[in-house]
Amino acid sequence: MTEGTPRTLPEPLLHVSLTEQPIDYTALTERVRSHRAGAVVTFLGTVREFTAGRRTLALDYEAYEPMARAELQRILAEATEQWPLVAAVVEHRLGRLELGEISVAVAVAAPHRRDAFQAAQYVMDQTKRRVPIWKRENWADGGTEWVHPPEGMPQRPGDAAE
Amino acid sequence: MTEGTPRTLPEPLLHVSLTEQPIDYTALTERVRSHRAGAVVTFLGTVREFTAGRRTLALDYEAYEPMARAELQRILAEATEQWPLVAAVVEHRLGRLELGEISVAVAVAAPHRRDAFQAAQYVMDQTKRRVPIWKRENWADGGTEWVHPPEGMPQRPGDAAE
Amino acid sequence: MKASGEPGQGGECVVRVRVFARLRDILGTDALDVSAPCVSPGKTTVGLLRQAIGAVAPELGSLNGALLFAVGTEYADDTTVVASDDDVACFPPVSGG
Amino acid sequence: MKASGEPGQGGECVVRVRVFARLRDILGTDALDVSAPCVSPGKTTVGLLRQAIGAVAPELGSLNGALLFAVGTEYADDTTVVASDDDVACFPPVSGG
Repeated sequence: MTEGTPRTLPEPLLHVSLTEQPIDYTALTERVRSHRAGAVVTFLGTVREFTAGRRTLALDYEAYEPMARAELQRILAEATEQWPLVAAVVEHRLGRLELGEISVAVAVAAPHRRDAFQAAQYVMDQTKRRVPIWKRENWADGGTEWVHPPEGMPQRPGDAAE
Repeated sequence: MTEGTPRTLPEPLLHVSLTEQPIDYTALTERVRSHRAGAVVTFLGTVREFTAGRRTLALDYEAYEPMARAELQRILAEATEQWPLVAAVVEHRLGRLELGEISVAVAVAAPHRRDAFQAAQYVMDQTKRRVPIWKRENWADGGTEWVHPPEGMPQRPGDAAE
Repeated sequence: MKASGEPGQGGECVVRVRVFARLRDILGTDALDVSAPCVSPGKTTVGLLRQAIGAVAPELGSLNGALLFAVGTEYADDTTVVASDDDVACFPPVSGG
Repeated sequence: MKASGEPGQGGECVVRVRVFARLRDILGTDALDVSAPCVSPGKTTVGLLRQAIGAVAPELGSLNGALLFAVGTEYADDTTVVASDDDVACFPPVSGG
């Protein structure tokens, strides 16, 4: 937390969404902007063409939706406990995504930039670690493959702090 | 740098601008998006209403323009040397800014999110530390005041690394 | 109630478990009724469900030990007690983002 | 050439210095011609310019020691040698962002 910021901010605005439609990150960013915030950090996860040298055509995302929403809400609440935030929102896309499309967007507003950066990173790290969403690769060289973290990665949420 | 990313990326796209017009951060973000990037981080600095309990009406930004552009270019080049980036852009607004308006925008795209976050933070930290731009507060309770870092802050660029 | 993880009451509980992603593809269904020993009337544990799934689907191999469970919308561990009518989900390590 | 920071050649160099922000407000101008001792023909140093500005504008007080200098579009320190026709700028600590 940045020193000198009183924890007397009004309750931060939080928002979670799962959607099959393209994510409008400008609308999401506008939602967190405020006269009380000096810093806004927006993160976009996008579908990358190459992973370890292998070419992707598209990704399919699937979620356990009620739990994914609940877990995203908990992650935002944790972020607001750790950093003084004005607003924090996260949207995750589901279904078929083509190259370059946005799979996840996080926007965080805070009075000071260090808090905004740290909170946005926390939300993304925890989202990838804990939220019950899975992606399946559709490889250019044929075949599909569910992506699961490699052996040796923390597999149970909460096992390891980053 | 994230392990496993070869340093064989094409030359990253870099772009610097100083402008008296409102910053279009969506255009800036679209400029860095790429099939080669899995992560895009956009930072917006916005005019905050309260600073240490005192209310701001507006800010006036002034630059030593040729040097500010050169310094921003150097900062982006340093970022591309430290992290594998696909693109990095920065725009700084000059002139009179009202509450909530965007004074600076940075957008960075990278294959992996940790690199994008770290590079965007580096660009912002160095911009605030080194780029010859100054802001003048127009206080609600009257008077104007140039903002200069408080005593005890590193005043000479390069004196302290963050 | 006896210690969880230890079968009791001589009976079997049947719990409906929703499954996702690669686990759903392997099992060929998005939900299955898992029969596991009761630890008290109408109750079993996540650990016993995991063992029962491994027994009916030996093709899971090492994935079985990596499977995550949720009861309601929260993560559960092997000691979590589960009632037959709880919303239980089981899935491989997550990969969103 | 003599060591920088030590006056030499007996003459004075005049360097045009652009000033910004609070420094411009204090001095009431956006550029001033600063006369400082030469360290070689037509050359002086940033440190000597700083001393000369402090002498003509004692109202700067402790700001003088915090002033930053640039030659061309790069930061310079007190030992940097400056030619009379260099683009020199002088300003308070920056506050962009």
